Amino acid sequence: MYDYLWLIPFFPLVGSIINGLFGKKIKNEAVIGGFATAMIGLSFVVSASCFFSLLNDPVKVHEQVLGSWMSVGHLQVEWGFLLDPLSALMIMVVTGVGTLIHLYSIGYMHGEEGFYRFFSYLNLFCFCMLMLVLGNNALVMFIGWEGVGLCSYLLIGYYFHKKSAGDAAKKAFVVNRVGDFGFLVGLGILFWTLGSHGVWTVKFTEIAANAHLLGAGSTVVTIVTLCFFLGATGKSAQIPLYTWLPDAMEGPTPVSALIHAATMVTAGVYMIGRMNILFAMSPTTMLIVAMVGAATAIFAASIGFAQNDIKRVLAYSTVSQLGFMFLAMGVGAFTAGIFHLMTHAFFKACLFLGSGSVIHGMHHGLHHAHSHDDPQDMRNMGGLSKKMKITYWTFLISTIAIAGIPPLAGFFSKDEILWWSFASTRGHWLLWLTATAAAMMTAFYMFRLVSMTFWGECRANPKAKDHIPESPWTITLPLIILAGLAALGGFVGVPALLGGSNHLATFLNPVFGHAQETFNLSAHGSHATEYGLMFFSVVVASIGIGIALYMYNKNPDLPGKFVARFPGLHRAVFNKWYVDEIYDALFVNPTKKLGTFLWKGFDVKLVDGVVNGVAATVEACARGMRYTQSGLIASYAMTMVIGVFVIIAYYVFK
Amino acid sequence: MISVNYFLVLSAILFSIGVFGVLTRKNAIVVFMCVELMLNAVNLTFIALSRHLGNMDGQIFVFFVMAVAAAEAAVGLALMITFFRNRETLDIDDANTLKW
Amino acid sequence: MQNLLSWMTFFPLVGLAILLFMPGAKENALKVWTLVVTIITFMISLPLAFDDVFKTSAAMHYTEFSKWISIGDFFQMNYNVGVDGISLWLVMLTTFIMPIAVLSTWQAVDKNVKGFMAMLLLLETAMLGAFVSIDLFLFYIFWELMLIPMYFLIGIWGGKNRIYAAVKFFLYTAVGSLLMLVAIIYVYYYGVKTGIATDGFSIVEFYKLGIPGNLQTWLFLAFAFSFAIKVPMFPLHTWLPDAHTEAPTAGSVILAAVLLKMGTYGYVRFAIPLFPEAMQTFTPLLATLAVIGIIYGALVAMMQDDVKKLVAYSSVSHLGFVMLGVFAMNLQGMAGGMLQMINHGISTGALFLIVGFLYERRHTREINEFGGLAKKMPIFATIFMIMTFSSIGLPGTNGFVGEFLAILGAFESELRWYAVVATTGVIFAAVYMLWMYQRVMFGECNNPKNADLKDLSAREITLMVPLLVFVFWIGVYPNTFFDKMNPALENLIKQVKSQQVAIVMPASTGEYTLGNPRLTHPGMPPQGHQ
Amino acid sequence: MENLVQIAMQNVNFDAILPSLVLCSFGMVLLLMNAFMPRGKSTPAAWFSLVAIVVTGFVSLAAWNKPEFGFAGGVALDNYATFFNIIFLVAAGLTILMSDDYLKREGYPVGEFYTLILFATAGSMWMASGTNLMMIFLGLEVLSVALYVLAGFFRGQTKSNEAGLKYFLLGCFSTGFLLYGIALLYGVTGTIDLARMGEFISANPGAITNPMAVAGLMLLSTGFLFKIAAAPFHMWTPDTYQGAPTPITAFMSAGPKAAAFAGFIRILILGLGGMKAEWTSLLWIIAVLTMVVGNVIAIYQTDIKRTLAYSSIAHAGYALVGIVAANEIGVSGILFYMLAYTFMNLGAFAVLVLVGKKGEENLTLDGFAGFGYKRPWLAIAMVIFLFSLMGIPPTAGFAGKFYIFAGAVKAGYIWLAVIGVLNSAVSLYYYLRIMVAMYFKAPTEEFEWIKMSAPVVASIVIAVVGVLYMGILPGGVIAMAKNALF
Amino acid sequence: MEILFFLFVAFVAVGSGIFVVTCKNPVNSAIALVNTFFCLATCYVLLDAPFMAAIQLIVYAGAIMVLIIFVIMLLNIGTVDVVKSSHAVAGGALMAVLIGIQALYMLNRGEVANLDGPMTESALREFGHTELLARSLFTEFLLPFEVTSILLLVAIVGAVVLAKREV
Repeated sequence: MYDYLWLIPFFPLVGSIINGLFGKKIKNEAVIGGFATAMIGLSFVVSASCFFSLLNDPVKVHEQVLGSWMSVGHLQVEWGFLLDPLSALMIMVVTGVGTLIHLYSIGYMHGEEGFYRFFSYLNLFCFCMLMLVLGNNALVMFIGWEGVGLCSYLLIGYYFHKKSAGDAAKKAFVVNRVGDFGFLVGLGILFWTLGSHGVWTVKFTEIAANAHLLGAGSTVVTIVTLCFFLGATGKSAQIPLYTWLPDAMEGPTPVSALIHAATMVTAGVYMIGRMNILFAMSPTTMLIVAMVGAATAIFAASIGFAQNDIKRVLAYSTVSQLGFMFLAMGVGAFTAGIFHLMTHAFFKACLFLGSGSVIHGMHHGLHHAHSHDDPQDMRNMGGLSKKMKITYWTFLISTIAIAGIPPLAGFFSKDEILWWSFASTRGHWLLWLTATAAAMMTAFYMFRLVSMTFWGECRANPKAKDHIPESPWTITLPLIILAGLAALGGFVGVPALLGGSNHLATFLNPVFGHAQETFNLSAHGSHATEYGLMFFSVVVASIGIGIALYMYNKNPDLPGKFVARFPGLHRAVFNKWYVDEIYDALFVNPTKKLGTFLWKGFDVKLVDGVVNGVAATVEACARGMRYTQSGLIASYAMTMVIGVFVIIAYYVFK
Repeated sequence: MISVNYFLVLSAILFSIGVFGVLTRKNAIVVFMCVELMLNAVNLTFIALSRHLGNMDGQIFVFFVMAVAAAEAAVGLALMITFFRNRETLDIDDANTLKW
Repeated sequence: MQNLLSWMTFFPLVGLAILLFMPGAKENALKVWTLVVTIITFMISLPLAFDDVFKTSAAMHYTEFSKWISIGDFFQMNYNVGVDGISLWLVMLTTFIMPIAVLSTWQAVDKNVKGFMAMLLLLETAMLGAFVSIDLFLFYIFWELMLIPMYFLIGIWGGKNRIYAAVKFFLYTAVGSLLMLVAIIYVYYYGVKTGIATDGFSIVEFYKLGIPGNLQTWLFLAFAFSFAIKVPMFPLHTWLPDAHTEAPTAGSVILAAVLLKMGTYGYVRFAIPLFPEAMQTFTPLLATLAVIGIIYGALVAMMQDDVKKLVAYSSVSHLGFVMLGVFAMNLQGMAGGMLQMINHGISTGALFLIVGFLYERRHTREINEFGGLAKKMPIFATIFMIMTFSSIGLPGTNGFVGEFLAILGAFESELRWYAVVATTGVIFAAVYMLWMYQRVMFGECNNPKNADLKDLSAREITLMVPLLVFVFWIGVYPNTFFDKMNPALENLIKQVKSQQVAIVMPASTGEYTLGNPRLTHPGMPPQGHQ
Repeated sequence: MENLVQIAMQNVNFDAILPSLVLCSFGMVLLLMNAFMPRGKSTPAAWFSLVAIVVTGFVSLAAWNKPEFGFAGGVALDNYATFFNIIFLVAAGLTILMSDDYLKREGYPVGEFYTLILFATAGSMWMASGTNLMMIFLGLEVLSVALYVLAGFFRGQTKSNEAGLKYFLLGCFSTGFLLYGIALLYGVTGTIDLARMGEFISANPGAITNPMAVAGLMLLSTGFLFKIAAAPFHMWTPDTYQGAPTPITAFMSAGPKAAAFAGFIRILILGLGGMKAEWTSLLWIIAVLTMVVGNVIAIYQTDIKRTLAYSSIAHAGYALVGIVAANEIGVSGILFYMLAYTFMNLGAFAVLVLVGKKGEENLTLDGFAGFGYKRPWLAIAMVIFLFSLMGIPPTAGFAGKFYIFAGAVKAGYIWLAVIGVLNSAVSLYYYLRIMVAMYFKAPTEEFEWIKMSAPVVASIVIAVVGVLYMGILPGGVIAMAKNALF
Repeated sequence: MEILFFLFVAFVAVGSGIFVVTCKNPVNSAIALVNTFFCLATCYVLLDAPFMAAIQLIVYAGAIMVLIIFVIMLLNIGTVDVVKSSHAVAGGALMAVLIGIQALYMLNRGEVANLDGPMTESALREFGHTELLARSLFTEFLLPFEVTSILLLVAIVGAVVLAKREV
């Protein structure tokens, strides 16, 4: 079975190429969309069979090498795939969610110009993402790593005629590139430091096997892992590189669901999971990862409070949830991190798709009313629960899941993270506190979102009100499936405490177990504590929900009062704490100024000035010397005589 | 016999007088005459050295220098005549259409 | 084929001779003929690419030797050509890019077509000659000869400011190469004096000279200066934007694809192996300049209003990577640098073609004049996009492999701090290229002049396709190139290292920090983890 | 009395002066011929002198590797002299080819023109083959007097008059210094024979520091530096070159300059080899000064003839580098370079002959605008000459410069070589400017382009072939130049 | 006695030399120049070179100077004021003086070779100056003598070509 591993990325690649080259000719949306979906679906089938083979296979690590990629001296890079529990889980998530979203897109993108282009990109994205997770060495992973960035760029810029889309696409790629810079530097340092011990490799298995050569806790490991972490922050939208993700919502909604919620943005988490041994070796990095994760979680959540764009709220929510995952990775709860990655993929994809469905409906309605209101603005929504029943219910399930209410998926994964952040050997109660606060905020803004969208009175344009339909089955079917997963997905990782056997942890143990054992990464504490924390988190989430319900359902004028009370705070939150502006002032504008200076000041004035100056000097000399040629015989004779005099004076008198 | 040095000094003086003339006179013919003065100064040097060395080469050289001078005079004066025909002047400072 | 290299090198000249007697008015015939000649030249060169001898042998192959100017002990210059793994791909690149360049002129050149084609053919001979020469003197002749056609290409068929650009190009490059000439002569006499080099200017013999260190310094400076201008390295790069901006499309393509490689090739082939000690001394300086070039080129490119100038400045940046890789002096870096040369030839060449397409349609290159073209020209947009990402160095395209290896090589060598700084270049590359792409292709198509732009014609697509193929070929399977490059490079590195002063390695402490020099003994016992 | 004749005849060896003898004979026959030809018909004279050149060429070549000496050691027809003879003949031949049409166009179809060229060439030959100061001096004077006349040949043209007059007065003036130098050297060494002079100096090392000897050397050098137009004795050159008839400018820049080098090198190496330290250090400075002055001032010129005049100053500077090197390669480099320069410069002037029209207003840079499109073949030839003058391979100019700088490098004068190449870099600018005008600019106004004439075209073709041959396959010529060293 | 005579001649020569370069009227200059030539001829006699003295008078004073005066008269430029600006004169004077000083210094420090050539007192007495000269001229310097003829021919042709009016 494992011999067909290569088929997993291959199918979407084929889909992408065929749609890209011939899609324009095909034109028929059903064929295009169906083909693309079939391709990723096939991929899912292969993935599933691989996954289930692996489940029952005592050998948990399988590699498939297609051939050499680069072979330069002791750098040997192969086109190789690695199937281990971690990547098996990831390909399931990617192809599974991917298939659903492809299906969803057929309905959602109906009638869009460049339909074929969209599916080509989407397939390409899946290909890249699968390369990322399946690559058996850092470079193949990097192909995927940058490839998903490219696809993200393409898909965000899908509506390229909109300037904001173009800007967002560029921003996404460039910010990702900052992360890639870290990745490359980390890889470079890793390569030569390992190489200086005689192990020249970029393969994950070999890196893991030889990581001890670097020495646990050594500076170099810290530097390497920090560099990789920089890469992760770029891709996974962590502080300080998260700013691109909210802007990325310029892309079509399925894209937001697939790329900017379920898969690509989790690549950073996956990467840390892949290199867990290296991270485990550096407590410093781990601490930084955890701190960044926690900070991102709470920071992004805070911004989520005041956004009115439905997708932006979800985007900040994603950032925040990613923060949770990093927190998990940082405290050594690798399994929990991956667990949350998976559950998040389900409920966040569902949420995004749900919001897409809402937008689709709103758009339909507003279009009917010839209104130019923003179909994504929650202030124009409300009361949609009656109009879009399936959407509403799936959305609600996912919201409860993300809020962390048992027994939905989000509860289990988030709770495990909270537990580890409190009790892990690398944890700290402050981390726990921050995360818990973030969890509460999550519950709050998510229910604010639900409340503003689905409950209460419809605030949409009266003409549009009655023309907001439920979406077609291609849209609702994925919603239902994802909502189901969001509801039930948590049961793969029910902790022992609650009577579960945590299948996921067992499954992933071959990947993380070694590092966790070697560096003693574990969470210890009394059952009482664990129960207490679990209970506390549920209570906290409920409080968050309660406040949201109170503010937005019971007393709809309360938020307005609140804003009036703290206008400065609101403005700051509303404007995302002015981070984009600060970045512009700190990095973007100075760079532009520097560029302009270097060009106009340095290049043109100084360098060319010197060059032309030399020429001008020679020319000035020429002009001056030319006038020695006066045309007068006497002066010529004089020159000769002076010449003779000087020569003789020098040679005879010397 | 008079020491050769006297003659050499005399010729040096005459030579520099000739140089002076070339540098300061404006009339082409006078300039040419000054050149002749220089040549004659050199001739004196030759003959004096020839006498001193007891070697005829110097005198032969003077013989040829005279021939050269004659040839130059012929050509030079012809040039001056053509110049004068075109310009109505022999002032060398007027020969300045070609410059820079 | 017997004398393959000579045939290849001088076939364009034969074509040129025939071209000169063709009627100047039949422009299409002239173009077709030139195309045929360049394609045949490419065909002639093809056996090189398929010859597996390069995979195993680092020596020169296809060598031809005949005495050219040989006057006993007095002077000896030989016609001495050959190809090894280092020059192989550059030769191939040249023969490959030429038909494309010719094809690109189909509609762009309407003035004095005959002259244009003649210059292209002359240029091809000069470039090929320079790459295959393994006699320093012969190399110099071809090296200088290259200036002539390029000068005319820029000067006659160039843009508004062409005279300034052409003269600047010529003077800049000539100043450097003239100084090199003095150094070449010196090296020759050194060889003669010591009796080591007995075979004229043969570089194979010059490699063995072992010139004393302080002498090397000066000679290296002369060589390095000349090559640095050609590369062009910061701060000697200012001729490049001017030359590129003013040159006609075909000229820019060739300039970017091949001519700039002469500089880097010169380092690899001449400056470094001839003067290994001096190279060691100057590595920090040159690496610094390379890194500055990377960042500087990118920053300046970012702010350009003219697409072509932007691409030109991006060359400064790209070639910085090449230089960094080369100065890393290890196989990864060298191979990366060499590959990056080819990549740059393909990607930047393609970008210049793309700019040319735009210019042919709109007669402007101002970024502000464009916008929203993606809708009008979807095929163009796609190709442009691919080339943009190839230039950015997206993995899977050619740009990545070269850049990555160059950086990796630098990481492996003493230049790791430079590598860190250089790596930021990948960020800036994305910034300026994508910004440009966005401004040209994205957004609303507001400018009415852009309203009826036509998408690429079949001819234009035809000439882009080979480039696209190589973008992905090199990106996915660069081993085709490495296999034949590596033996020669390994040999070169070994030879250079053996002539350099051995670095005294500090005792290993087990703790590896960034500052430590690279430790090369692979057999070190693994350290137990704590 | 018979005794004297016998003694006289012992010294006579006609073989040693055969080329110049043949040339003078032809010249005198031509003189007679001119007397009987109708006035205003110079074409037969041109062809006759061309025959003279060709015949003399064969005679000269026949003397290759068969050195002849005679006239009490006064002349030596060694390979050195023969090589230079060839240069003179090439220069004269090309000049004659390009002259006929030109003379007619300018209204001076005078047969004596060719006579004077033949005699001037003969004078050059004596300079090259003379081995005592007297022969060299007389050769110089024959040459100079002929050139004074030729420079001022267009007696109705003010410019030509002025050129002749300036050249004449300054030439005489420099002759004074030259003679004074010879006199002093004579006084110090007691001889005017170069070989004996050399022996004397090596036998009496005190002579090297003798102020009289040093002053003699310097004054003598002054005279020759004037002839080769080295700074600061170059001032006459631009004016004279600009004013003189174009073919004569061409001739002056090649033949007489080579002749001056021939004599100068022979004197310095054969006669004053013992004072090498002095003259190399002098010529080092002079070479640098000459190159700089020539190249820098040329940048600011708009008249092409004048530009080429300055360029010829600069080229004299390059050649001086070879003398400074004073080794085999440097000196044979000069020989090579002189031949190369003859081809390229005469070629360039031949093109100018076809560009200019009566009165030569057309010789400005603007006059060249669009030349490349009006006369493509001619322009290509011009481009080849210009690249050769720049020293860009594969042209003769490059090979020549290469040998000269190689000589300098070999002799250890690295800095001189560096200054030399930097100067050539400067020179690129003004040569390029001519090309800029030719190709990169549209014609400003319509000129009446002169009809091509076969002889001029022939001279251009010969020059192109020469330039390319010596550029691509310089081996044969440089081998000859090497064998030509005495 | 001889030395006094020489000094007198030298004084006259220098004096008339100065006159040559300072006279405003070219004719006067020319006559002063002839005077200088006479003095030089006298010097030649003092140097046992009577034949040279004779030619000096015949060729220089006789032929060349007559030619010059003839041209001056022909062109009728006798009265043209040809005085340069004073600083040009000063500059010329300075350079001339400097050159003169150099020459004197060089002569003072320099050493003339001390050789015994064929022109000894006895040889002069036996053959006479003219015969010695002739021996040298027609043996060793035969070729230069012939070359001189070409030189003069060139000069004649040149002068004719230049000076005639029509083509």
